[in-house]
Amino acid sequence: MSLLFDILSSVGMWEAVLRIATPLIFGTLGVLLCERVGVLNLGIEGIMTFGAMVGWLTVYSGGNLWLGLLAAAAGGALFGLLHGVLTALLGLSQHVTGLGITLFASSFSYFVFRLAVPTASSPPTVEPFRAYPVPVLSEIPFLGPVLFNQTAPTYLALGLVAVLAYVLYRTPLGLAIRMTGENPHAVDAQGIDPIRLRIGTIMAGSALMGVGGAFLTLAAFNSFFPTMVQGRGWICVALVVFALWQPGRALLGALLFAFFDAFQLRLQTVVDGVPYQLFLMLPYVLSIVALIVMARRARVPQALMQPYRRGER
Amino acid sequence: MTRVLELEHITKRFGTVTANEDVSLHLEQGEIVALLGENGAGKTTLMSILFGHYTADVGTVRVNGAELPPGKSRAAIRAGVGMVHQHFALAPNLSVLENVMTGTEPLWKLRSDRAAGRAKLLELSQRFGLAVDPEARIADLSVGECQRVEILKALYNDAEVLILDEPTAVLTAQEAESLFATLREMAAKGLSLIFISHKLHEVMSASDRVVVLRAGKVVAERATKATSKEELAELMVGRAVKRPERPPARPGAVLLEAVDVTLGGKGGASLLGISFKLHAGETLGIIGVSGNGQTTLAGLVSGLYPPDGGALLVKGQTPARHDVPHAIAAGIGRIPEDRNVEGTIGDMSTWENAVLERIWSPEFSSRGVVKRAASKAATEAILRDYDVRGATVDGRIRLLSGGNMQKLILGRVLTAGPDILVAAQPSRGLDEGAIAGVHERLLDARGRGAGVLLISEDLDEVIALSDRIRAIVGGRLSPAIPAERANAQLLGLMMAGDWSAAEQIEAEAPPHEI
Amino acid sequence: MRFERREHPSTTLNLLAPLGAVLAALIVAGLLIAIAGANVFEAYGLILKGAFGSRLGFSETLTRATPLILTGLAAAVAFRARLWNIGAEGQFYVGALAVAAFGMIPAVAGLPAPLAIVLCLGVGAVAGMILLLLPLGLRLKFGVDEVVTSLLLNFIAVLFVSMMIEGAMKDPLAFGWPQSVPVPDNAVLPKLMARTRLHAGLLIALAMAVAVWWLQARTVFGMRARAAGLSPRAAAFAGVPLGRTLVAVACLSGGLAGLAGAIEVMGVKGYVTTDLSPSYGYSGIVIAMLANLNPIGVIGAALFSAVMFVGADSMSRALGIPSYIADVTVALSLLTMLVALFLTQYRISR
Amino acid sequence: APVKVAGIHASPVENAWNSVLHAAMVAADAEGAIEYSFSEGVSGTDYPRAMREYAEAGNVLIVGESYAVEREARTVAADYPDTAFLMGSSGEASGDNFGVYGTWNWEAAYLGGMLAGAMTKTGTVGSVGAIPIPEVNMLINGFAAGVKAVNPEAKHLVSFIGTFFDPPKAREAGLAQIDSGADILFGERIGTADAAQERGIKAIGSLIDYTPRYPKTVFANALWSFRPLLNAALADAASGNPVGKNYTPLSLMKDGGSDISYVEAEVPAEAVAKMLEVRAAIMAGEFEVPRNFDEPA
Ligand SMILES: Nc1ncnc2c1ncn2[C@@H]1O[C@H](COP(=O)(O)OP(=O)(O)OP(=O)(O)O)[C@@H](O)[C@H]1O
Ligand SMILES: Nc1ncnc2c1ncn2[C@@H]1O[C@H](COP(=O)(O)OP(=O)(O)OP(=O)(O)O)[C@@H](O)[C@H]1O
Ligand SMILES: [Mg+2]
Ligand SMILES: [Mg+2]
Repeated sequence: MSLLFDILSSVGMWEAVLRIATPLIFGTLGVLLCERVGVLNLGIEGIMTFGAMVGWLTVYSGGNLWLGLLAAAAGGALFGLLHGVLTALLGLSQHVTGLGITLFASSFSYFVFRLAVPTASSPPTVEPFRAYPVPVLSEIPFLGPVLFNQTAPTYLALGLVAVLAYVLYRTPLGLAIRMTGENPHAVDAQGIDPIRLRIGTIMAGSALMGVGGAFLTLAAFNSFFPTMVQGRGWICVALVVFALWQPGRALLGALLFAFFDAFQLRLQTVVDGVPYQLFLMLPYVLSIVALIVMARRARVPQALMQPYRRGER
Repeated sequence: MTRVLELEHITKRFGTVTANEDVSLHLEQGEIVALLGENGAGKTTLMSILFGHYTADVGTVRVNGAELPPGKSRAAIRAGVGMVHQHFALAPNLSVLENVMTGTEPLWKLRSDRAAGRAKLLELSQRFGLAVDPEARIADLSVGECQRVEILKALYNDAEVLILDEPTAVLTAQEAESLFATLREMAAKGLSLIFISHKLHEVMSASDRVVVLRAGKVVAERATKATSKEELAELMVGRAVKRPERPPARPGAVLLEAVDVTLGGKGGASLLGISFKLHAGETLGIIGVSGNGQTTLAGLVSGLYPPDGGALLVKGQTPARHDVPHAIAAGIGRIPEDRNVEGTIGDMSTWENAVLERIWSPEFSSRGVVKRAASKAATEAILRDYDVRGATVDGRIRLLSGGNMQKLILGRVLTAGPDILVAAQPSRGLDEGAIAGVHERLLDARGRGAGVLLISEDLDEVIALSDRIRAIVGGRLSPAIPAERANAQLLGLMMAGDWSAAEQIEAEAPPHEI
Repeated sequence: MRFERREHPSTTLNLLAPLGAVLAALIVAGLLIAIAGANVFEAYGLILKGAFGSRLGFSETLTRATPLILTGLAAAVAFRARLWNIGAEGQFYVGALAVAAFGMIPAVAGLPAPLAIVLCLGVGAVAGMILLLLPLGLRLKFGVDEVVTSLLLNFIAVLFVSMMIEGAMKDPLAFGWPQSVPVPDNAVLPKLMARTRLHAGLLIALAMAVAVWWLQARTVFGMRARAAGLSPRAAAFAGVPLGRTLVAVACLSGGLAGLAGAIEVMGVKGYVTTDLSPSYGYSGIVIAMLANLNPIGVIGAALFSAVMFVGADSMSRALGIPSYIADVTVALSLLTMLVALFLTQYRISR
Repeated sequence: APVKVAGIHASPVENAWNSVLHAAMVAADAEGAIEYSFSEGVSGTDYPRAMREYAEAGNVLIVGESYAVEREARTVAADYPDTAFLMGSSGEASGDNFGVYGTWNWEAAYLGGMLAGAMTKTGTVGSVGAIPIPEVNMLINGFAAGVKAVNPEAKHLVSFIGTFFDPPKAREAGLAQIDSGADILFGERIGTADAAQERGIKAIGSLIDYTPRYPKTVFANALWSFRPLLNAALADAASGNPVGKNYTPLSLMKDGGSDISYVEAEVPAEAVAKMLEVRAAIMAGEFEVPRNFDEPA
């Protein structure tokens, strides 16, 4: 019991929660945007990989860190454009296109990385984002170091939650996005082209995914290597359902998931005789449990996965 | 008079089909024009071109003298054209206000002005008598209310020309009545309207002028005062149409009997203890305002849901199992309320749609293997015998028009020779010619001794086809009255839940045993 | 720009479009190869040579196509009924694991080989079924979206496999490396070609494709499953028992994916590890779509994907360019093929 | 002419273990001793094919790791008797052409443990490992034994990240151990030292020299070298001797296959002295570091 207390009362644990959550927040917001406009984006795993690679490569070849994030966003948006053209314009199956993009984006990233960094004994590094203690606030006991001693992209992620919620619920653009996810015919009838809106929104969402990936190479770690995204993208897809497609809950979901991840890592160091795989399973199992609890309340965007082709009945 | 709208020489082809051919049409300010035509005549296509949803191959659209750029809905909206689509274009999970406001502000505006939007919406709703709650979720509204939202949406965009594509197809008579009252009021306030309808009485009562489209071409234009239902029907179909007469009934044994059935509505209204009997060789009409249990009643008899309480006896017996195959095997034929959603599977072939509900019968399968040749032959026969046009045995059924789809459904049901026929809204959305055909088939079935349970919101249809009529109100059935005694006023009372007159009629002249 | 559906796609187009797709993919891949500093045309030649040019290449292509056919079928069957099974990867693993576990029963090793093989295949299939019935159950009972649950179960399944092969099922003779005890010799699938990895699983996969085609195209079950997928309400109105049909579809789909795992472990590897599948489950989904969900088409799509991978992989070794080019080429050709298929079904108009 | 040598890496060549092989072969290639080509990130399913393809392409020696494919790798070797194989393996050599080697730098880990045990202030140290396979276990156990040898009271935390290459995960595991009180980390896996660096504590690396990458953080490394193994196998292949033997002894400290490196300035002198004493004893064959393949508790 006191062990649990030790873990839960340590600043490091809670700091880790926020850090582990950051890429998930970016990714989840990205998926959320795509799904709000009616498109499932299983390309996330690959897009995050590409973001991680491009962001890192930019910094490695001399760009500054923010330029790296920007490059990751642009790279993500590019794959978003591809996904958008295939799913929103051509109306191809969203599952398959997404998986195809994941396959393509990840192997393409590895290929480019290998060309750019032909051979290295240990992964080459860049100087990553360092924790930036917010003046004054970071001195609050406990909460200070947890919340206000993070890297800049973490603050960005938290800020984005609010921005996205505002955009979705308070601006005409957000309304049009939500409407498109519910009924693209309706936006079309109001004179907005749902296909262009979809493509644009998917690009924005994918840009966020790219930034989420870049967090891994520019803040959480300082080098790129193949397979580093390790299923984080898929988790984001689950988190969006858990979040009932709402940005605020997406934050909550990402934090919860990160909490279990940070917790299991620490539990492992103190609990013996339990296969470590059980700990690793914990977040996935809990996600499924959460989905069951949430299912009844979920209001799935009605046009999710429904292709819209103008003039087709 | 000022000419607000002018369509000139519009031609539109889809592949080999010519949907519109050299169509010209105009609209004066404050005028109501009815656009009439058979299913597939090209009405929706024409309006979609006007609204910039489709681009015409040839021809121009002018609003207030200025030519609209083709294919831009936005431009049409700016020019003051509003359209209420045949199928609602609403988002069920969003509020009324959100549905109305979408696309009305510049997309990149930093803040949506909801307060101003709400004020404008409420003002419009008051001015035109279209009451709505701006915060209500669309999913919680009735079809009539959705219709209102659709119109408000157009008005919110400052529409001066309003186009309504089959606005009454899903409305009850009362709702349609009040809609047209509103439309006339709007016209009086200077709005100009075009509406599409298959219902001639609506056209006659609400329009100033009628334009008739046949096979994509304008075949006639009449001032409403100078024409008649009969003439319009003939212009539309190209020949004189007459609905068939109902010969006297020769009722036989009781085929179907509901004894105090209760059934919790599956997404619709519940049934709260209904009882009725259906005899061989008669038609029992069930009228009512939608949402009072019609769908649940049809589902009950169709075998979709078993009763929660009470019993449903088929030929005096409770079926071994209450499910669809047993219902069909027991001789129940089912014409569903919504042919697109329940009646057919758009992306399956015609033959699959024709045999799916009886695929278990030895006629169409043995040991789990489909008898394809036999199934296709049977479908071929239906296409021939029921004059289903535009269909091929292997083609996707989605391509059929509503009327032809309905003929196929009638065919698959009637070739099985059912003793009991449940027909829910059998002629909804069909044109005059198609309706006449459906009615004929229903009367034929009755004539050869089947009992027909006709559930319909179309009073004319119920009066024309039924021997006895009941109303369904809040999940309960009214007493039955003989069709001869029915008139609009009496039926209106019955549907409103005032059954005193009906009880009296039933008491003084029991139409054979009830 | 607008797309109009072609009601009668032309045969020439049906033949030309896939060719165009491969061409497009090869051009893009060629660009990358050129950037990597290799001769593009030499590379193309080497892809062909790698996939068909030798006994080794030929047998390897077929060996790789085998599990892909099965996972492709698993996805095709499910997607036809709009059961979004993204969990073939997990089902593949539990199928494989179940075979290894079954093989640990002492009595199994004493069975005659044909019986042992049939039993093992059955056990693998059943394990796959169970893993898909779980998300289906959640959907039917609680309305939980199976895309997400079946996806999450992939991770749980692989971790479970990892736990078993480091725990109860760990091979004591494997020098501590986490792998399961090997399947008994009598359950190993016979080889089709000596000194290659090609095994009888290919024949099973081909037979399954034909069987699934027959089931879908000719039987009442197939018709009902498709109806249930295309329009649940209309299917229910026509008396299709939706729940039961979906359960049967899930059994078939999960069973095929489980079978893929069983066959891979019985034919190629002999024991279970956590890298038994290079994403066969996920690739199956793409393959099913390339085949337009047609079971016979799945064979072609799986072969295509295998040729691309084995050929490009071999080419990368021969030219010394990063081996990731193989996955890039496969992914590219899958994407271009999707577009090509679209163009056979739609025409572009104003 | 240089002999053709192929490397088949199951992980990307950045993975420390593979990088040791890779670097040795790249260097040999640069010297003109061999003509090196390689594949990386080769999954277990593709591994036997890669072996066969390289064999058919006329490589004289194929270097790699058969841990995950022990059986099949031997089958392949039997099918290509004219090609020599040198595989990282926990098993025995097989036939004339299938040689094996192990990564036995556990003695160096023991020495590192001695330093850590002397230096810890909290009395808690930690190890982050991949998967509890014998060679990883041996290393971590070696480290733990070294710690205990000088500091019997010390607490030793162990985490496995469940995979061979996921630096951020190793980093998180390291941070978790620091939160549990560890002030020196033994990074069997890359990423561990990142945690130490971030929290300003010390770390020990394994296989390669991490000190340049983490100056001020990594003060010692349990090094391993592949060149002796490669040279021996090449020599055998060239002279026609069978390669089918166990080359592991060349990994031992006394044969120059492994060693400890440390940063003089960062380690207390008396700790170094004690450690060097033991090192000398190992070199002289007077002391044997216990070899324990069991999963560390
Ligand atoms: N999207 C489309 N693609 C191809 N053909 C179409 C399309 N829309 C309409 N058509 C063709 O245009 C013709 C006219 O269709 P339209 O929908 O305008 O008829 P309508 O008069 O509105 O019929 P209804 O009264 O049944 O609604 C149809 O016969 C059809 O062949
Ligand atoms: N994609 C399409 N391609 C070709 N023709 C089409 C297409 N979609 C519809 N049609 C044709 O359009 C015409 C009208 O179709 P519509 O769906 O409007 O039928 P409807 O009679 O209006 O039915 P409803 O009762 O639903 O109003 C039909 O003749 C049909 O064949
Ligand atoms: Mg129409
Ligand atoms: Mg219509």
